[in-house]
Amino acid sequence: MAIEILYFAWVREAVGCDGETISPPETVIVVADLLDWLSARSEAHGRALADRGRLRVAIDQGFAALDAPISGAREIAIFPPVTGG
Amino acid sequence: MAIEILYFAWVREAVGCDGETISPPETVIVVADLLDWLSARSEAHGRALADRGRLRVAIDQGFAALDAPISGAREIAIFPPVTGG
Amino acid sequence: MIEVRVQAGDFDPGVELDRFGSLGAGGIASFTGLVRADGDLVAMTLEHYPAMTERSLRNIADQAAERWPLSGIVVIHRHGRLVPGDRIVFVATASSHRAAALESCAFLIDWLKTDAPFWKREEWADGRHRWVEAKVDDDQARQRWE
Amino acid sequence: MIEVRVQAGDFDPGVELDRFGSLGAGGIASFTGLVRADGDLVAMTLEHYPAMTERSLRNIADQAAERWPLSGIVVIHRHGRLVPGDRIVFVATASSHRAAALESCAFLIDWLKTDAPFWKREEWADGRHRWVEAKVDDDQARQRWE
Repeated sequence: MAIEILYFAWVREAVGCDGETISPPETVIVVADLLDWLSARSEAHGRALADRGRLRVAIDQGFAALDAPISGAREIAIFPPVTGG
Repeated sequence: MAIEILYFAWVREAVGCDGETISPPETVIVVADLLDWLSARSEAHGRALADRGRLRVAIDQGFAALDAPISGAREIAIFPPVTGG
Repeated sequence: MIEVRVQAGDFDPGVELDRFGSLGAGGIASFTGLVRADGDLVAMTLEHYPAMTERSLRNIADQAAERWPLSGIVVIHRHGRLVPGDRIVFVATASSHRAAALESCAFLIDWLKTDAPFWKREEWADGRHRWVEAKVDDDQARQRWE
Repeated sequence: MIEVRVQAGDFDPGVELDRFGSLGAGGIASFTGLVRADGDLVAMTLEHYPAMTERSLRNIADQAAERWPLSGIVVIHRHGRLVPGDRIVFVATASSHRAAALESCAFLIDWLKTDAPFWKREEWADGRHRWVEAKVDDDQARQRWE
């Protein structure tokens, strides 16, 4: 099924777009797999997603860990640690 | 030397006046002596000043303990524990 | 900026907070104490010791200024007769560190409760009146800052 | 009363605090976060994740309501471009216990810093811009509530 990917803050700037609609293969099971798969899409993706320690992920608007399964997700957001407040 | 005594809150109501000017004898050395001496002035004084645990004292606008000397004091206030804020 | 006021009239927390806006601090904490809407409570009269009050508030504010990096402190305490919902006390602190602003605000109100010469007298609907008793809790709250 | 707002426009802390006056609580604590007047900082732009933001603020407010006996919680967070001195965030809590109001206010702002999807981008006088890095301090501040 198609998943909406969203990028925020410097991740958005580094990837070069706000988001994209993707249909990853079945081998992409957890968040970490998704980051690997997205990294291969372009050099910009590769650079933006290289340092996992500087990334946070939300699945359907809830924070998710690297080992969280993405099965059934409609929207996955990738962004730096938040800095609001 | 004359000392101005001030009463506040229920101590004021129990004594029956806002304050009075006194000239205690030289045997009145510390705060506790003063309370004893004032207690003897009237029945109302005696009742108002009976329970030392419920009284606080300030000498010249600074909190003072029962064993604080009153020598040189110009104004001594006697009142319940504070309840502002 | 350290400002201490003892007054019968009301104050406006919004105006006080706005004045902090120009200090350039990153955070402003405030605490407003009000007369509780407590069943049949009709009014509360705050008696104080005028010659000592402002001095004691200033002393408490100075202590906060020594402990935390604050760019502003405001302490306002009312006296006289107040009714439920009326504001009694206001403390606000400004700092570039949010923890400093919040902690010093808690410190100020805890110290006010035990060190400022105010006494509250409650009037109830049945005509009784009662001097509020000091709370052991308040002494404990103050002691955690020692 | 739990109220959460995410908005581009400014808000008025005084108006928010006044609305609490009618709740009958004894104490109201508030924290206002502002853009610091920090040397050559020209502006700060707050980006956020609209679909997630309000939900995460509401979740944080609900957690505060579970932990403390509060009669009111207001959380307001702005987004968009702000200049030094502008208000960014406001949290206020009302309770009959002053410690509950002050602690929950600290809790809310600590959690906002780590759990609300906002990102700050600074613009400097020399034309540089910089995404603010998350602080280890903030994670530690949040962890003390676990």
